[in-house]
Amino acid sequence: MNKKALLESALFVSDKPLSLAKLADITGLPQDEIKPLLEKIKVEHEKDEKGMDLVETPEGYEFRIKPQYRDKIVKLAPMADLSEGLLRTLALAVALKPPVKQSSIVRYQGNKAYSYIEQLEKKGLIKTEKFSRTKVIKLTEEFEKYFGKSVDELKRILEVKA
Amino acid sequence: MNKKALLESALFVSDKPLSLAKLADITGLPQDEIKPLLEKIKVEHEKDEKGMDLVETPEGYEFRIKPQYRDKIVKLAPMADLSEGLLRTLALAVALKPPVKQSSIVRYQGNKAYSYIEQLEKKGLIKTEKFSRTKVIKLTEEFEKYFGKSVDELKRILEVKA
Amino acid sequence: MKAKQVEQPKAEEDILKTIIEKESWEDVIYYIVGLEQLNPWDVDLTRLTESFLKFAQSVKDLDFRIPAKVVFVAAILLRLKADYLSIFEEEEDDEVEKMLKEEKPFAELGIDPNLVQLGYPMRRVPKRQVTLEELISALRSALEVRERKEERVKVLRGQLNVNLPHEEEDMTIRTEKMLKEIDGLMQKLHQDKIEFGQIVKEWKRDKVIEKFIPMLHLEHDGKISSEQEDFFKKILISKKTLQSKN
Repeated sequence: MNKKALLESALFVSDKPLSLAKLADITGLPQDEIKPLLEKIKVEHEKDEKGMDLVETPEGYEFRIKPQYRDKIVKLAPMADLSEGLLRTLALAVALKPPVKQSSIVRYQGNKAYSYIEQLEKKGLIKTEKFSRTKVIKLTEEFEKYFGKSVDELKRILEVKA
Repeated sequence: MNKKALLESALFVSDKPLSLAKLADITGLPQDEIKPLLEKIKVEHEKDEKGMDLVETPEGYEFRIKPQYRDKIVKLAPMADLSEGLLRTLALAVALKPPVKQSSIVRYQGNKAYSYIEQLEKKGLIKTEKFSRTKVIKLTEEFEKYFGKSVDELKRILEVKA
Repeated sequence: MKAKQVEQPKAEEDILKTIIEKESWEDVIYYIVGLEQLNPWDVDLTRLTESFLKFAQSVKDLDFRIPAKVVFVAAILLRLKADYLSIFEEEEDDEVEKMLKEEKPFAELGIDPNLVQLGYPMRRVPKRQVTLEELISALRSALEVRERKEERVKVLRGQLNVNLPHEEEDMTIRTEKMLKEIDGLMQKLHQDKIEFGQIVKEWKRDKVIEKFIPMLHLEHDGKISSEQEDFFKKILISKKTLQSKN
Protein backbone atom coordinates (compact mmCIF):
# COMPACT_ATOMS: atom_id res chain seq x y z
CA MET A 1 0.00 0.00 0.00
CA ASN A 2 1.42 3.31 -1.09
CA LYS A 3 0.76 6.05 1.46
CA LYS A 4 0.73 8.90 -1.00
CA ALA A 5 -1.70 7.05 -3.23
CA LEU A 6 -3.94 6.35 -0.25
CA LEU A 7 -4.06 10.06 0.61
CA GLU A 8 -4.79 10.90 -2.98
CA SER A 9 -7.65 8.44 -3.17
CA ALA A 10 -9.17 9.85 0.03
CA LEU A 11 -8.98 13.39 -1.32
CA PHE A 12 -10.47 12.21 -4.59
CA VAL A 13 -13.48 10.54 -3.06
CA SER A 14 -14.40 13.10 -0.42
CA ASP A 15 -16.93 15.79 -1.23
CA LYS A 16 -15.64 17.96 1.62
CA PRO A 17 -12.19 19.29 2.46
CA LEU A 18 -10.29 16.89 4.72
CA SER A 19 -8.37 18.12 7.73
CA LEU A 20 -5.04 16.64 8.73
CA ALA A 21 -6.76 15.01 11.69
CA LYS A 22 -9.40 13.43 9.49
CA LEU A 23 -6.78 12.22 7.03
CA ALA A 24 -4.82 10.72 9.90
CA ASP A 25 -7.96 9.01 11.14
CA ILE A 26 -8.75 7.49 7.77
CA THR A 27 -5.29 6.47 6.75
CA GLY A 28 -3.94 5.52 10.14
CA LEU A 29 -0.82 7.57 9.40
CA PRO A 30 0.64 10.11 11.84
CA GLN A 31 -0.01 13.72 10.87
CA ASP A 32 3.65 14.61 10.53
CA GLU A 33 4.03 11.85 8.00
CA ILE A 34 0.99 13.07 6.07
CA LYS A 35 2.07 16.67 5.71
CA PRO A 36 5.13 16.15 3.49
CA LEU A 37 3.18 13.69 1.35
CA LEU A 38 0.46 16.27 0.82
CA GLU A 39 3.13 18.80 -0.05
CA LYS A 40 4.41 16.40 -2.67
CA ILE A 41 0.95 15.88 -4.15
CA LYS A 42 0.48 19.63 -4.18
CA VAL A 43 3.73 20.34 -6.03
CA GLU A 44 2.98 17.61 -8.57
CA HIS A 45 -0.38 19.13 -9.37
CA GLU A 46 1.04 22.57 -9.95
CA LYS A 47 2.34 21.36 -13.30
CA ASP A 48 0.53 22.77 -16.31
CA GLU A 49 -0.50 19.39 -17.51
CA LYS A 50 -2.55 18.66 -14.38
CA GLY A 51 -6.19 19.73 -14.22
CA MET A 52 -6.59 20.03 -10.46
CA ASP A 53 -4.84 21.82 -7.66
CA LEU A 54 -4.43 20.51 -4.15
CA VAL A 55 -5.49 23.41 -1.96
CA GLU A 56 -5.22 23.90 1.78
CA THR A 57 -8.17 25.82 3.21
CA PRO A 58 -9.04 26.48 6.87
CA GLU A 59 -11.43 23.53 6.58
CA GLY A 60 -8.78 21.20 5.25
CA TYR A 61 -7.24 19.93 2.05
CA GLU A 62 -9.15 19.48 -1.16
CA PHE A 63 -8.66 19.01 -4.86
CA ARG A 64 -9.95 21.91 -6.89
CA ILE A 65 -10.41 22.23 -10.62
CA LYS A 66 -7.99 24.86 -11.87
CA PRO A 67 -9.84 28.11 -12.61
CA GLN A 68 -9.02 28.17 -16.32
CA TYR A 69 -10.84 24.87 -16.92
CA ARG A 70 -14.02 25.56 -14.95
CA ASP A 71 -16.03 27.17 -17.73
CA LYS A 72 -15.64 24.12 -19.92
CA ILE A 73 -16.58 21.51 -17.36
CA VAL A 74 -19.38 23.40 -15.70
CA LYS A 75 -22.06 21.27 -17.34
CA LEU A 76 -20.58 18.06 -16.00
CA ALA A 77 -21.01 18.85 -12.35
CA PRO A 78 -24.19 20.48 -11.15
CA MET A 79 -22.96 20.80 -7.58
CA ALA A 80 -20.91 23.92 -6.95
CA ASP A 81 -19.07 24.29 -3.67
CA LEU A 82 -20.52 27.74 -2.93
CA SER A 83 -24.24 28.35 -2.62
CA GLU A 84 -25.93 31.19 -4.44
CA GLY A 85 -26.19 33.20 -1.21
CA LEU A 86 -22.50 32.83 -0.42
CA LEU A 87 -21.63 33.74 -3.95
CA ARG A 88 -23.70 36.90 -3.80
CA THR A 89 -21.94 37.97 -0.62
CA LEU A 90 -18.60 37.39 -2.28
CA ALA A 91 -19.62 39.25 -5.41
CA LEU A 92 -20.84 42.18 -3.33
CA ALA A 93 -17.60 42.24 -1.36
CA VAL A 94 -15.68 42.61 -4.62
CA ALA A 95 -18.08 45.05 -6.24
CA LEU A 96 -18.28 47.36 -3.24
CA LYS A 97 -14.51 47.56 -3.31
CA PRO A 98 -12.85 45.89 -0.36
CA PRO A 99 -12.32 46.59 2.45
CA VAL A 100 -16.09 46.66 2.76
CA LYS A 101 -18.11 47.31 5.86
CA GLN A 102 -20.18 44.34 6.95
CA SER A 103 -23.16 46.66 7.24
CA SER A 104 -22.93 47.58 3.55
CA ILE A 105 -23.35 43.96 2.60
CA VAL A 106 -26.18 43.52 5.07
CA ARG A 107 -27.89 46.46 3.39
CA TYR A 108 -27.99 44.47 0.17
CA GLN A 109 -28.53 40.99 1.45
CA GLY A 110 -30.39 41.47 4.69
CA ASN A 111 -29.64 39.61 7.89
CA LYS A 112 -28.74 36.38 6.13
CA ALA A 113 -25.49 38.10 5.23
CA TYR A 114 -24.13 37.62 8.76
CA SER A 115 -24.19 33.86 8.40
CA TYR A 116 -22.80 33.99 4.86
CA ILE A 117 -19.91 36.14 6.02
CA GLU A 118 -19.18 33.68 8.79
CA GLN A 119 -19.19 30.75 6.39
CA LEU A 120 -16.99 32.49 3.87
CA GLU A 121 -14.53 33.32 6.60
CA LYS A 122 -14.44 29.66 7.61
CA LYS A 123 -13.69 28.74 4.03
CA GLY A 124 -10.85 31.25 4.06
CA LEU A 125 -12.17 33.29 1.15
CA ILE A 126 -12.60 36.46 3.20
CA LYS A 127 -11.33 37.73 6.52
CA THR A 128 -13.02 40.18 8.83
CA GLU A 129 -11.52 42.77 11.12
CA LYS A 130 -13.16 44.82 13.82
CA PHE A 131 -12.97 48.56 13.44
CA SER A 132 -14.52 50.30 16.41
CA ARG A 133 -18.14 49.28 16.17
CA THR A 134 -18.20 47.74 12.74
CA LYS A 135 -16.69 44.74 11.03
CA VAL A 136 -14.69 45.24 7.89
CA ILE A 137 -14.41 42.54 5.25
CA LYS A 138 -11.29 41.92 3.25
CA LEU A 139 -10.61 39.42 0.53
CA THR A 140 -7.85 36.92 1.10
CA GLU A 141 -5.09 35.44 -0.96
CA GLU A 142 -7.15 32.28 -0.89
CA PHE A 143 -9.89 34.19 -2.66
CA GLU A 144 -7.49 35.23 -5.40
CA LYS A 145 -6.24 31.68 -5.73
CA TYR A 146 -9.79 30.37 -5.93
CA PHE A 147 -10.66 32.55 -8.91
CA GLY A 148 -7.18 32.61 -10.33
CA LYS A 149 -7.38 36.39 -10.59
CA SER A 150 -6.30 39.29 -8.43
CA VAL A 151 -8.95 41.26 -6.57
CA ASP A 152 -8.22 44.25 -8.79
CA GLU A 153 -8.70 42.24 -11.95
CA LEU A 154 -11.95 40.83 -10.62
CA LYS A 155 -13.20 44.27 -9.68
CA ARG A 156 -12.57 45.46 -13.19
CA ILE A 157 -14.36 42.46 -14.69
CA LEU A 158 -17.36 42.89 -12.40
CA GLU A 159 -17.58 46.59 -13.17
CA VAL A 160 -17.66 45.96 -16.87
CA LYS A 161 -19.96 42.96 -16.90
CA ALA A 162 -22.43 43.41 -14.09
CA MET B 1 -4.88 25.96 -21.87
CA ASN B 2 -3.37 22.52 -21.57
CA LYS B 3 -5.46 19.89 -23.35
CA LYS B 4 -4.45 17.02 -21.13
CA ALA B 5 -5.22 19.05 -18.02
CA LEU B 6 -8.61 19.96 -19.41
CA LEU B 7 -9.46 16.30 -20.00
CA GLU B 8 -8.27 15.43 -16.52
CA SER B 9 -10.42 18.13 -14.93
CA ALA B 10 -13.47 16.89 -16.84
CA LEU B 11 -12.87 13.31 -15.73
CA PHE B 12 -12.26 14.42 -12.18
CA VAL B 13 -15.43 16.42 -11.84
CA SER B 14 -17.87 14.09 -13.55
CA ASP B 15 -19.85 11.59 -11.52
CA LYS B 16 -20.48 9.47 -14.59
CA PRO B 17 -18.13 7.89 -17.09
CA LEU B 18 -17.47 10.15 -20.09
CA SER B 19 -17.52 8.81 -23.62
CA LEU B 20 -15.07 9.98 -26.24
CA ALA B 21 -17.91 11.80 -27.96
CA LYS B 22 -18.87 13.59 -24.76
CA LEU B 23 -15.25 14.49 -24.05
CA ALA B 24 -14.93 15.85 -27.56
CA ASP B 25 -18.08 17.86 -27.08
CA ILE B 26 -16.87 19.40 -23.82
CA THR B 27 -13.31 20.08 -24.80
CA GLY B 28 -13.87 20.94 -28.44
CA LEU B 29 -11.02 18.61 -29.33
CA PRO B 30 -11.28 15.97 -32.06
CA GLN B 31 -11.66 12.42 -30.77
CA ASP B 32 -8.44 11.22 -32.35
CA GLU B 33 -6.57 13.87 -30.46
CA ILE B 34 -8.26 12.93 -27.21
CA LYS B 35 -7.48 9.23 -27.35
CA PRO B 36 -3.69 9.44 -27.04
CA LEU B 37 -4.02 12.03 -24.27
CA LEU B 38 -6.31 9.69 -22.33
CA GLU B 39 -3.80 6.92 -22.88
CA LYS B 40 -1.13 9.16 -21.38
CA ILE B 41 -3.29 9.95 -18.34
CA LYS B 42 -4.00 6.26 -17.95
CA VAL B 43 -0.36 5.23 -18.02
CA GLU B 44 0.56 7.97 -15.56
CA HIS B 45 -2.03 6.78 -13.11
CA GLU B 46 -0.86 3.21 -13.25
CA LYS B 47 2.13 4.22 -11.11
CA ASP B 48 2.00 2.90 -7.59
CA GLU B 49 1.99 6.34 -6.08
CA LYS B 50 -1.28 7.34 -7.73
CA GLY B 51 -4.57 6.64 -5.93
CA MET B 52 -6.89 6.48 -8.91
CA ASP B 53 -7.01 4.55 -12.15
CA LEU B 54 -8.35 5.83 -15.41
CA VAL B 55 -10.71 3.07 -16.46
CA GLU B 56 -12.44 2.58 -19.79
CA THR B 57 -15.93 1.17 -19.39
CA PRO B 58 -18.53 0.60 -22.10
CA GLU B 59 -20.09 3.91 -21.05
CA GLY B 60 -16.83 5.77 -21.28
CA TYR B 61 -13.81 6.78 -19.27
CA GLU B 62 -13.76 7.43 -15.57
CA PHE B 63 -11.39 7.78 -12.66
CA ARG B 64 -11.82 5.05 -10.10
CA ILE B 65 -10.21 4.55 -6.74
CA LYS B 66 -7.67 1.76 -6.93
CA PRO B 67 -9.15 -1.34 -5.31
CA GLN B 68 -6.53 -1.63 -2.59
CA TYR B 69 -7.55 1.73 -1.12
CA ARG B 70 -11.30 1.32 -1.13
CA ASP B 71 -11.65 -0.31 2.26
CA LYS B 72 -9.89 2.57 3.94
CA ILE B 73 -11.76 5.37 2.32
CA VAL B 74 -15.19 3.80 2.35
CA LYS B 75 -16.05 5.92 5.39
CA LEU B 76 -15.76 9.08 3.31
CA ALA B 77 -18.35 8.08 0.79
CA PRO B 78 -21.68 9.79 1.21
CA MET B 79 -24.36 7.56 2.71
CA ALA B 80 -21.72 5.08 3.76
CA ASP B 81 -23.70 4.84 6.94
CA LEU B 82 -26.74 3.21 5.37
CA SER B 83 -27.38 0.16 7.47
CA GLU B 84 -28.59 -3.13 6.17
CA GLY B 85 -32.07 -2.41 7.50
CA LEU B 86 -32.23 0.92 5.72
CA LEU B 87 -31.07 -0.67 2.51
CA ARG B 88 -33.74 -3.31 2.77
CA THR B 89 -36.40 -0.68 3.24
CA LEU B 90 -35.12 1.09 0.15
CA ALA B 91 -35.00 -2.09 -1.87
CA LEU B 92 -38.58 -2.83 -0.82
CA ALA B 93 -39.72 0.65 -1.75
CA VAL B 94 -38.32 0.05 -5.22
CA ALA B 95 -39.57 -3.49 -5.48
CA LEU B 96 -43.10 -2.63 -4.43
CA LYS B 97 -43.24 0.17 -7.01
CA PRO B 98 -43.34 3.66 -5.59
CA PRO B 99 -45.46 5.35 -4.37
CA VAL B 100 -45.66 2.61 -1.77
CA LYS B 101 -47.85 2.51 1.29
CA GLN B 102 -45.88 2.59 4.50
CA SER B 103 -47.96 -0.34 5.70
CA SER B 104 -46.76 -2.50 2.79
CA ILE B 105 -43.19 -2.04 3.86
CA VAL B 106 -44.08 -2.69 7.48
CA ARG B 107 -45.64 -5.93 6.33
CA TYR B 108 -42.29 -7.11 5.09
CA GLN B 109 -39.96 -5.54 7.61
CA GLY B 110 -42.02 -5.38 10.75
CA ASN B 111 -42.22 -2.41 13.08
CA LYS B 112 -38.60 -1.47 12.66
CA ALA B 113 -39.63 -0.16 9.28
CA TYR B 114 -41.15 2.94 10.87
CA SER B 115 -37.81 4.06 12.16
CA TYR B 116 -36.04 3.14 8.91
CA ILE B 117 -38.54 5.17 6.92
CA GLU B 118 -37.98 8.11 9.20
CA GLN B 119 -34.22 7.86 8.83
CA LEU B 120 -34.40 7.54 5.07
CA GLU B 121 -36.61 10.57 4.91
CA LYS B 122 -34.11 12.52 6.99
CA LYS B 123 -31.38 11.51 4.57
CA GLY B 124 -33.55 12.74 1.75
CA LEU B 125 -33.69 9.43 -0.11
CA ILE B 126 -37.44 9.10 0.26
CA LYS B 127 -40.26 11.42 1.13
CA THR B 128 -43.54 10.55 2.77
CA GLU B 129 -46.96 12.04 2.29
CA LYS B 130 -50.10 11.52 4.33
CA PHE B 131 -53.09 10.12 2.53
CA SER B 132 -56.07 9.90 4.86
CA ARG B 133 -54.94 7.39 7.43
CA THR B 134 -51.88 6.04 5.74
CA LYS B 135 -48.49 7.35 4.77
CA VAL B 136 -47.29 6.96 1.23
CA ILE B 137 -43.61 6.70 0.41
CA LYS B 138 -42.10 8.25 -2.66
CA LEU B 139 -38.56 8.24 -3.93
CA THR B 140 -36.76 11.54 -4.22
CA GLU B 141 -34.40 13.19 -6.64
CA GLU B 142 -31.67 12.49 -4.14
CA PHE B 143 -32.45 8.80 -4.50
CA GLU B 144 -32.19 9.14 -8.24
CA LYS B 145 -28.85 10.83 -7.96
CA TYR B 146 -27.60 8.23 -5.54
CA PHE B 147 -28.58 5.27 -7.66
CA GLY B 148 -28.22 6.97 -11.00
CA LYS B 149 -31.67 5.98 -12.21
CA SER B 150 -34.79 8.09 -12.41
CA VAL B 151 -37.86 6.96 -10.53
CA ASP B 152 -39.78 7.10 -13.79
CA GLU B 153 -37.34 4.79 -15.46
CA LEU B 154 -37.65 2.43 -12.54
CA LYS B 155 -41.40 2.52 -12.65
CA ARG B 156 -41.50 1.90 -16.35
CA ILE B 157 -39.36 -1.15 -15.99
CA LEU B 158 -41.46 -2.43 -13.14
CA GLU B 159 -44.68 -1.78 -15.03
CA VAL B 160 -43.55 -3.54 -18.15
CA LYS B 161 -42.23 -6.53 -16.38
CA ALA B 162 -44.62 -6.97 -13.52
CA MET C 1 -48.06 -14.24 -14.42
CA LYS C 2 -47.67 -17.90 -15.11
CA ALA C 3 -45.34 -19.81 -12.93
CA LYS C 4 -44.05 -22.21 -15.45
CA GLN C 5 -41.32 -24.34 -14.05
CA VAL C 6 -38.61 -24.85 -16.58
CA GLU C 7 -35.42 -26.62 -15.86
CA GLN C 8 -32.71 -24.10 -16.59
CA PRO C 9 -29.47 -25.25 -15.18
CA LYS C 10 -26.99 -22.53 -14.45
CA ALA C 11 -29.48 -19.82 -15.37
CA GLU C 12 -28.43 -17.79 -12.35
CA GLU C 13 -24.80 -17.93 -13.33
CA ASP C 14 -25.76 -16.70 -16.77
CA ILE C 15 -27.76 -13.87 -15.28
CA LEU C 16 -24.89 -12.85 -13.07
CA LYS C 17 -22.63 -12.83 -16.08
CA THR C 18 -25.10 -10.59 -17.80
CA ILE C 19 -25.27 -8.27 -14.82
CA ILE C 20 -21.54 -7.88 -14.92
CA GLU C 21 -21.30 -7.49 -18.67
CA LYS C 22 -24.25 -5.26 -19.34
CA GLU C 23 -23.85 -1.74 -18.19
CA SER C 24 -27.45 -1.14 -17.28
CA TRP C 25 -29.45 -3.43 -15.10
CA GLU C 26 -32.53 -2.86 -17.24
CA ASP C 27 -30.74 -4.84 -19.90
CA VAL C 28 -30.36 -7.60 -17.38
CA ILE C 29 -34.09 -7.72 -16.74
CA TYR C 30 -34.79 -7.65 -20.45
CA TYR C 31 -32.28 -10.39 -20.84
CA ILE C 32 -33.91 -12.52 -18.17
CA VAL C 33 -37.34 -12.01 -19.66
CA GLY C 34 -35.95 -12.53 -23.10
CA LEU C 35 -34.43 -15.89 -22.25
CA GLU C 36 -36.74 -18.04 -24.19
CA GLN C 37 -37.48 -20.64 -21.67
CA LEU C 38 -36.92 -18.66 -18.54
CA ASN C 39 -39.67 -17.03 -16.61
CA PRO C 40 -38.33 -14.41 -14.19
CA TRP C 41 -40.33 -16.19 -11.55
CA ASP C 42 -38.10 -19.18 -11.96
CA VAL C 43 -34.91 -17.35 -11.13
CA ASP C 44 -33.62 -18.76 -7.92
CA LEU C 45 -32.60 -15.65 -6.03
CA THR C 46 -30.65 -17.61 -3.48
CA ARG C 47 -28.60 -19.16 -6.22
CA LEU C 48 -28.18 -15.83 -7.93
CA THR C 49 -26.93 -14.40 -4.66
CA GLU C 50 -24.58 -17.26 -4.07
CA SER C 51 -23.15 -16.89 -7.53
CA PHE C 52 -22.70 -13.23 -6.91
CA LEU C 53 -20.96 -13.73 -3.60
CA LYS C 54 -18.68 -16.29 -5.19
CA PHE C 55 -17.98 -13.86 -7.98
CA ALA C 56 -17.35 -11.02 -5.54
CA GLN C 57 -14.78 -13.08 -3.72
CA SER C 58 -13.04 -14.12 -6.89
CA VAL C 59 -12.51 -10.74 -8.48
CA LYS C 60 -9.91 -8.31 -7.32
CA ASP C 61 -11.32 -5.19 -8.84
CA LEU C 62 -15.00 -4.95 -8.11
CA ASP C 63 -16.88 -2.24 -9.91
CA PHE C 64 -18.96 -0.59 -7.24
CA ARG C 65 -21.87 -0.31 -9.60
CA ILE C 66 -22.17 -4.04 -10.00
CA PRO C 67 -23.52 -4.64 -6.48
CA ALA C 68 -25.95 -1.79 -7.06
CA LYS C 69 -27.17 -3.49 -10.17
CA VAL C 70 -27.49 -6.78 -8.37
CA VAL C 71 -29.68 -5.14 -5.74
CA PHE C 72 -31.93 -3.68 -8.37
CA VAL C 73 -32.21 -6.88 -10.30
CA ALA C 74 -33.01 -8.70 -7.09
CA ALA C 75 -35.49 -6.02 -6.11
CA ILE C 76 -37.29 -6.30 -9.40
CA LEU C 77 -37.36 -10.06 -9.23
CA LEU C 78 -38.64 -9.76 -5.69
CA ARG C 79 -41.32 -7.47 -7.01
CA LEU C 80 -42.34 -10.12 -9.49
CA LYS C 81 -42.49 -12.69 -6.75
CA ALA C 82 -44.38 -10.38 -4.44
CA ASP C 83 -46.97 -9.92 -7.17
CA TYR C 84 -47.22 -13.63 -7.52
CA LEU C 85 -47.74 -13.95 -3.78
CA SER C 86 -50.47 -11.35 -3.79
CA ILE C 87 -52.43 -13.33 -6.39
CA PHE C 88 -52.74 -16.07 -3.83
CA GLU C 89 -53.07 -13.74 -0.92
CA GLU C 90 -56.50 -14.92 0.10
CA GLU C 91 -55.61 -18.56 0.04
CA GLU C 92 -52.31 -17.95 1.67
CA ASP C 93 -53.47 -15.64 4.41
CA ASP C 94 -51.95 -17.79 7.10
CA GLU C 95 -48.77 -17.95 5.12
CA VAL C 96 -48.59 -14.14 4.95
CA GLU C 97 -49.42 -13.81 8.61
CA LYS C 98 -46.57 -16.11 9.42
CA MET C 99 -44.29 -14.15 7.18
CA LEU C 100 -45.16 -10.92 8.88
CA LYS C 101 -43.88 -12.26 12.13
CA GLU C 102 -40.69 -13.49 10.54
CA GLU C 103 -37.53 -11.65 11.41
CA LYS C 104 -36.17 -11.96 7.92
CA PRO C 105 -38.88 -11.76 5.32
CA PHE C 106 -36.20 -11.21 2.73
CA ALA C 107 -34.74 -14.58 3.40
CA GLU C 108 -38.25 -15.96 3.36
CA LEU C 109 -38.67 -14.61 -0.13
CA GLY C 110 -35.46 -16.16 -1.25
CA ILE C 111 -33.22 -13.14 -0.98
CA ASP C 112 -30.03 -13.36 0.93
CA PRO C 113 -29.78 -10.34 3.23
CA ASN C 114 -26.07 -10.22 2.47
CA LEU C 115 -26.96 -9.33 -1.05
CA VAL C 116 -28.59 -6.19 0.21
CA GLN C 117 -25.67 -5.37 2.41
CA LEU C 118 -23.36 -5.57 -0.55
CA GLY C 119 -25.57 -3.25 -2.41
CA TYR C 120 -24.52 0.20 -1.45
CA PRO C 121 -23.03 1.95 -4.35
CA MET C 122 -20.10 4.13 -3.51
CA ARG C 123 -20.59 7.19 -5.54
CA ARG C 124 -18.63 10.33 -5.44
CA VAL C 125 -20.47 13.56 -5.20
CA PRO C 126 -17.95 15.65 -7.02
CA LYS C 127 -18.19 19.32 -6.34
CA ARG C 128 -16.76 21.85 -8.62
CA GLN C 129 -15.70 25.38 -7.92
CA VAL C 130 -17.73 28.27 -9.22
CA THR C 131 -16.77 30.11 -12.35
CA LEU C 132 -16.24 33.82 -12.91
CA GLU C 133 -19.41 33.92 -14.96
CA GLU C 134 -21.32 32.60 -11.94
CA LEU C 135 -19.75 35.22 -9.71
CA ILE C 136 -20.85 37.92 -12.11
CA SER C 137 -24.38 36.61 -12.34
CA ALA C 138 -24.55 36.39 -8.53
CA LEU C 139 -23.67 40.06 -8.36
CA ARG C 140 -26.36 40.88 -10.88
CA SER C 141 -28.94 39.01 -8.81
CA ALA C 142 -27.79 40.71 -5.61
CA LEU C 143 -28.16 44.10 -7.23
CA GLU C 144 -31.53 43.18 -8.68
CA VAL C 145 -32.80 42.09 -5.29
CA ARG C 146 -31.66 45.42 -3.90
CA GLU C 147 -33.42 47.30 -6.69
CA ARG C 148 -36.60 45.36 -6.11
CA LYS C 149 -36.38 46.13 -2.41
CA GLU C 150 -35.97 49.82 -3.13
CA GLU C 151 -38.88 49.65 -5.51
CA ARG C 152 -40.98 48.08 -2.78
CA VAL C 153 -40.00 50.78 -0.30
CA LYS C 154 -40.97 53.44 -2.83
CA VAL C 155 -44.35 51.84 -3.37
CA LEU C 156 -44.88 51.43 0.35
CA ARG C 157 -43.98 55.03 0.97
CA GLY C 158 -46.42 56.09 -1.66
CA GLN C 159 -49.11 54.00 -0.04
CA LEU C 160 -48.43 55.22 3.46
CA ASN C 161 -47.95 58.74 2.22
CA VAL C 162 -45.38 59.16 4.92
CA ASN C 163 -42.09 60.59 3.99
CA LEU C 164 -39.79 58.38 6.04
CA PRO C 165 -36.64 60.43 6.38
CA HIS C 166 -33.22 59.26 5.30
CA GLU C 167 -34.38 55.71 5.01
CA GLU C 168 -31.37 54.75 2.94
CA GLU C 169 -28.84 56.49 5.11
CA ASP C 170 -26.65 54.17 7.09
CA MET C 171 -27.76 53.98 10.71
CA THR C 172 -24.14 54.31 11.75
CA ILE C 173 -23.94 57.69 10.07
CA ARG C 174 -27.25 58.80 11.54
CA THR C 175 -26.30 57.90 15.07
CA GLU C 176 -22.92 59.58 14.74
CA LYS C 177 -24.59 62.73 13.48
CA MET C 178 -27.05 62.67 16.32
CA LEU C 179 -24.37 62.18 18.93
CA LYS C 180 -22.56 65.21 17.59
CA GLU C 181 -25.75 67.24 17.76
CA ILE C 182 -26.30 66.17 21.35
CA ASP C 183 -22.71 67.04 22.26
CA GLY C 184 -23.00 70.39 20.53
CA LEU C 185 -26.23 71.28 22.25
CA MET C 186 -24.93 70.29 25.68
CA GLN C 187 -21.86 72.45 25.19
CA LYS C 188 -23.92 75.35 23.95
CA LEU C 189 -26.38 75.15 26.82
CA HIS C 190 -23.74 74.14 29.39
CA GLN C 191 -26.01 71.34 30.51
CA ASP C 192 -25.33 67.65 30.95
CA LYS C 193 -28.94 66.80 30.27
CA ILE C 194 -30.97 67.97 27.35
CA GLU C 195 -34.51 67.43 26.34
CA PHE C 196 -35.29 65.25 23.33
CA GLY C 197 -37.59 67.97 21.96
CA GLN C 198 -34.62 70.33 21.76
CA ILE C 199 -32.95 68.32 19.00
CA VAL C 200 -36.10 67.86 16.94
CA LYS C 201 -36.28 70.58 14.38
CA GLU C 202 -40.01 70.62 13.93
CA TRP C 203 -42.54 68.73 15.99
CA LYS C 204 -43.88 66.69 13.10
CA ARG C 205 -44.24 62.98 12.97
CA ASP C 206 -41.51 62.32 10.40
CA LYS C 207 -39.09 64.74 12.05
CA VAL C 208 -39.64 63.11 15.43
CA ILE C 209 -39.03 59.68 14.02
CA GLU C 210 -35.90 60.94 12.26
CA LYS C 211 -34.34 61.62 15.65
CA PHE C 212 -36.11 59.10 17.80
CA ILE C 213 -34.74 56.00 16.07
CA PRO C 214 -31.06 57.00 16.24
CA MET C 215 -31.64 57.95 19.86
CA LEU C 216 -32.78 54.40 20.58
CA HIS C 217 -29.70 53.10 18.78
CA LEU C 218 -27.41 55.35 20.82
CA GLU C 219 -29.05 54.20 23.99
CA HIS C 220 -28.72 50.57 22.94
CA ASP C 221 -25.04 51.13 22.13
CA GLY C 222 -24.55 52.58 25.61
CA LYS C 223 -23.60 56.00 24.31
CA ILE C 224 -26.42 57.90 25.98
CA SER C 225 -29.13 57.23 28.45
CA SER C 226 -32.60 58.58 28.26
CA GLU C 227 -35.27 58.91 30.87
CA GLN C 228 -38.92 59.71 30.84
CA GLU C 229 -40.86 60.22 34.03
CA ASP C 230 -44.13 59.15 32.58
CA PHE C 231 -45.76 58.41 29.25
CA PHE C 232 -46.02 61.45 27.00
CA LYS C 233 -43.78 63.42 29.34
CA LYS C 234 -40.47 64.94 28.35
CA ILE C 235 -37.62 62.65 27.42
CA LEU C 236 -34.31 63.69 28.95
CA ILE C 237 -31.05 62.64 27.33
CA SER C 238 -27.73 62.47 29.09
CA LYS C 239 -24.35 61.15 28.08
CA LYS C 240 -23.94 57.80 29.76
CA THR C 241 -20.58 58.46 31.36
CA LEU C 242 -17.70 60.66 30.45
CA GLN C 243 -16.51 57.77 28.36
CA SER C 244 -13.14 57.33 26.89
CA LYS C 245 -14.99 57.08 23.61
CA ASN C 246 -13.14 58.38 20.57
